[in-house]
Amino acid sequence: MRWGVVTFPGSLDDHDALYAIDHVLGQTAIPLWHKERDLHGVDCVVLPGGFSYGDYLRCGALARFAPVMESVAGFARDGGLVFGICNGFQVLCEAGLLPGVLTRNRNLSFVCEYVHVRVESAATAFTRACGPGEILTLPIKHGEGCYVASEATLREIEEEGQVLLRYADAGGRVTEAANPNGSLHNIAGVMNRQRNVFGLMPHPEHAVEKALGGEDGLKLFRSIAASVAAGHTESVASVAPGP
Amino acid sequence: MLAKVYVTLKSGVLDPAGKAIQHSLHSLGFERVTDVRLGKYLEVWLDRGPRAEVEREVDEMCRKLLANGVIEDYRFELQD
Amino acid sequence: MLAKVYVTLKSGVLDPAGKAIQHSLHSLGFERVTDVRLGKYLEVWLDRGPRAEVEREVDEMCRKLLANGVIEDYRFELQD
Amino acid sequence: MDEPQVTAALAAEHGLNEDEYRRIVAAIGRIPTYVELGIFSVMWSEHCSYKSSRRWLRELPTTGPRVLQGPGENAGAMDIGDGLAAVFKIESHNHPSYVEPYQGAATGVGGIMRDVFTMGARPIANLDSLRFGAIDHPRTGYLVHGVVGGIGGYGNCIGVPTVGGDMYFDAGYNENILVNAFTLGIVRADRIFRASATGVGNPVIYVGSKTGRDGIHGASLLASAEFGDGTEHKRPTVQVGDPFTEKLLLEACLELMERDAIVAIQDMGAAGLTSSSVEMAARGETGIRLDLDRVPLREEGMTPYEILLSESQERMLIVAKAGSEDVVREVFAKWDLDAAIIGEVTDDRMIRIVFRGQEVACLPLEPLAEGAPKYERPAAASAEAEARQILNLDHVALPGDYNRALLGLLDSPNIASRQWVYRQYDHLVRGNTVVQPGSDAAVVRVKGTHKALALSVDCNSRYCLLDPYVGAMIAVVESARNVVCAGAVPLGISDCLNFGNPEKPAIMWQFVEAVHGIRDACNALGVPVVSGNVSFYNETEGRAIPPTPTIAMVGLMDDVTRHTTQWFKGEGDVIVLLGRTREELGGSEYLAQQGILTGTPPWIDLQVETHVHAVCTRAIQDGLVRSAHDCSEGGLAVALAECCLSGSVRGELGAVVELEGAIRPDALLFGESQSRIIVSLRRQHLGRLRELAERHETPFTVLGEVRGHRLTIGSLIDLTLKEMRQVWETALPRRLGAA
Ligand SMILES: Nc1ncnc2c1ncn2[C@@H]1O[C@H](COP(=O)(O)OP(=O)(O)O)[C@@H](O)[C@H]1O
Ligand SMILES: [Mg+2]
Repeated sequence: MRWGVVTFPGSLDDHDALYAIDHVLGQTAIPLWHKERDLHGVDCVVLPGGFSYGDYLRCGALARFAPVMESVAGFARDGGLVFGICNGFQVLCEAGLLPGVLTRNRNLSFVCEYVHVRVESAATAFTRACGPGEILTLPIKHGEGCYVASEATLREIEEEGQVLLRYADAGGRVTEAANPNGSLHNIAGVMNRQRNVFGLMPHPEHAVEKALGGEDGLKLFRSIAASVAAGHTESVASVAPGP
Repeated sequence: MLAKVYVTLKSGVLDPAGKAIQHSLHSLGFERVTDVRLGKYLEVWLDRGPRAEVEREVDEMCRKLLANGVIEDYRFELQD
Repeated sequence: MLAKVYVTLKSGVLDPAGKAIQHSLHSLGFERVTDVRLGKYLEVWLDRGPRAEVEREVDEMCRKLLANGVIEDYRFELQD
Repeated sequence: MDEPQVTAALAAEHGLNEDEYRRIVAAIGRIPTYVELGIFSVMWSEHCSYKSSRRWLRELPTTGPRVLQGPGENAGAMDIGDGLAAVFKIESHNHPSYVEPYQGAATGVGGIMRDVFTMGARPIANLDSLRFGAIDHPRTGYLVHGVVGGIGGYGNCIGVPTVGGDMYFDAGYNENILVNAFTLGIVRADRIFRASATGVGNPVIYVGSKTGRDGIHGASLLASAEFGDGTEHKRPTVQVGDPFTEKLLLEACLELMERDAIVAIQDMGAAGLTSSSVEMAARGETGIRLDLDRVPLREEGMTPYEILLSESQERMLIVAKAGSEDVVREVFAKWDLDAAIIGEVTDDRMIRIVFRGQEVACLPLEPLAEGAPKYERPAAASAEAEARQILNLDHVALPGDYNRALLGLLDSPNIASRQWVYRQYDHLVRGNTVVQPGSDAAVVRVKGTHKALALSVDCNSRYCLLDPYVGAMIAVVESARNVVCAGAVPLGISDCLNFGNPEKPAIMWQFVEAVHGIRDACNALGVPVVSGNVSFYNETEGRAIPPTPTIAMVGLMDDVTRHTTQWFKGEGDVIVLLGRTREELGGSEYLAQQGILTGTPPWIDLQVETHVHAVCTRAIQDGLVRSAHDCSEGGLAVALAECCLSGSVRGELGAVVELEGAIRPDALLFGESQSRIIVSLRRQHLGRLRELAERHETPFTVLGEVRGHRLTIGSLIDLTLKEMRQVWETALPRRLGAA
């Protein structure tokens, strides 16, 4: 399969995503430049971590207007897989491709540390290589990762099973203490209603080698690869397209 | 022309920064403070143009970019 | 009482955020925009008190905490 | 333009004394114009000219088989094999960080990164070395939050991991904090870019942010004069950092460097356009002509004086190959950055500045650069310096409760866990951080090779105050010991010499002693100094900071899989001490906690030190040891506690230890004798380690074993890891509040 990793001005973990995909996963990953609309026929678009446009005004707010985002939005509408990591997650929320918004961490400071997240559903294009309820250890590094959404939206995404990752303790208990940024419902990652766009605050691309903080992140990349191999549409088709 | 844009958090949306400021104000001895909300204040300078048209434009800027409708409200004043 | 506090960068102090916002507004087609400055807007709610005294307090809050005198100016309005 | 009349008095306001002013007039044969005076004042400032330090810096060892670029360029460069070079430098941003902690620290980080990527190197790691006043001083909390926030704010946003640093609190820094920032970059050894303007007629191109009135006389003047009542009006517009623009500048510069379009490139740092153009022309033995009307400006009505002296951030000056102007424009346009041709290289060894068609400055390069004043200032130890060394241990009572004493040390802001600081820094981006903050040295791998680099920055200024010569030596060997404990071989250092007012003999004496200490330690270890920075005038109302010669050490390891960390790895492992513990308490954190600040710092024998390094390095390379930790502040007891606690995420391992020694028990536990490393290893390797130690005449003591969830040291100490961790991990948050 072919992966595309977008580089916005201020993207930082784009190299790391490319490295994880080609060096570790052993698949083809091509960089996508923010000024270009051509997605070069990739099977999955990765929006990487970083500080796109300096994260000025609001994280992800300025990046969402980059030319490439028009194509990404169309790609998503047609059922293409879109994977937003950290800043990429923020961009997807600002662009309205994912529900909710990411706000300043509850403790107001940037946090770089390893956390545990619980896989809420393994029956998706992004988590099929994980076990249901599996605990992944992944690093976070962000100042604005507090997930916020309206009551109605929260209810909907919970009912629709769109919450894929939740901050938890090593034993899988979802507690306040295990919540590093104050996210509502300990939400660490959500998917859209059509189940083809996924964003998360932790950095799977920084957990792909034993020597550097473990390999749990690979499971998410492998899930996507497997879904594409299996023609992921089957996991999309299962729900009627939403509004 | 100058558009003064005020972006505030919707009521009900938590404001940890505001809370932290309130807390510091108390520890500085400003007992009177009961609540603090932190918002943004933008000054957008514009080339002159028909008022109505410019107002429409500024409103569009706010909706598209300056405020995030999920958690923020906005309001603005246009000056010559 | 409500104090509306406006904190802005001193003129001449670089405003990277304002610059980036202006750049985006242009690429969104808002040609009219010539400059953008990003500041803070705070709503400080207070228990009633003699106006003069409260004004003095708010001014002190601004100097001590709300504005960074080295790079920022402030201004406020007090409402009942 | 109506400009002030240039007089000796005006020169004095510019920090030039009468004699210097006379030399200027003599050198150019006339009274300088106002603009020219401005140029001289920054070029002859302590910060740019090193006029008080040069003569001494020449004594430092700066050569060696691996040195590709020593001091004198934007940064130093060393050969690490595989056709690659490590480019690194440390720099101070002390005064700006005291004036505005967040922006001061942020722009300090931005500045040092530019120094490294102008050499063509991709920055892969940052370190920050911080000195604050007493932690309970009213301003300290505000400064710590601002500085750490600024370092994170800039480093995190530009995507270079901050992998380590150090931090001390000492009343000696109450009115004058230190913020020293270090950057390491990697470049192909045959692709190192330098900053000498050659090729008459080549275009001089300005790239990056527009020029505003930021920081006029900032670094140059502020960093060349004491703080005091006068400072208020001297205070320039504070420079605000824009890490986003710097990220674009970084990518654009590295991309352009692939295009064979550049002759020379230099960051516009202190004294901006002036020093960058003068230094480039001087190095190239050419000349430069600048047309200020073409400089991209941010503000209305800026004068030539302001344009030349502005210290606006995120700007670079490039000398391009004639004909490649369009390549430069194209690359910078791709990254949405300004690129303007503002002048050209000439052959007249002059710097000529044109504004509105008029030549507003026309100066020979020689007196500006090489010809700048050089002083051998009087140096003499003060009476206090000698008084400080007097300490009679007989008057120091032994602690009643050693557990309490150890908990007290673990609670010290100078010893407690630094997690409060480094969790605010992205230390993972770019995916090379093999050993993260929390061990003696950080380890970053070099992609495309099996190699890795170990980094540590150190300086115990309490030692330096008691004896600047020994203190500086210890700074060098401790930083070396830290990288050795990680499994690396010391490669080279960058030094940041933070001192008071050099016009005072007592301060100059501290400086000279410290330089000699660094010189002797580097010679003994065979480690060159490839870059550095001098920061004088760290004084407020006449009170100088403790001498602080900060050492940033870079170590090289050939096989990244052979690295080691400081925490214990397995139940049943044997704990061994390499090196000897003496009855030394002078300068220790232990005595400082009792308010005793006199004495002599620990004794240091460079021969012994190198032997200990040899044993540890070999043991790690042969896979004998599973952990190695340097003994520093707090002595053996604290080091053992750190071996138990610092591996938090990686499980909890206690230790049972016996200590013999015919010395005071408090010295045994808390003394800070140098050249000591605690290692832990599987029992079956004990014999081989002992032989190794004997072969290198290194004292070798089996201390005990890794076991349980308590730290037990003879009959003196018995604490659970839980109670130690509680103190050690909360000491900073408790005092500084939420990050
Ligand atoms: N200002 C800082 N920024 C980042 N990391 C820091 C800072 N200060 C200390 N650290 C990290 O905390 C750990 C302990 O620091 P330190 O006590 O100086 O170690 P040592 O005494 O072995 O040199 C090291 O990994 C160091 O890199
Ligand atoms: Mg240290």
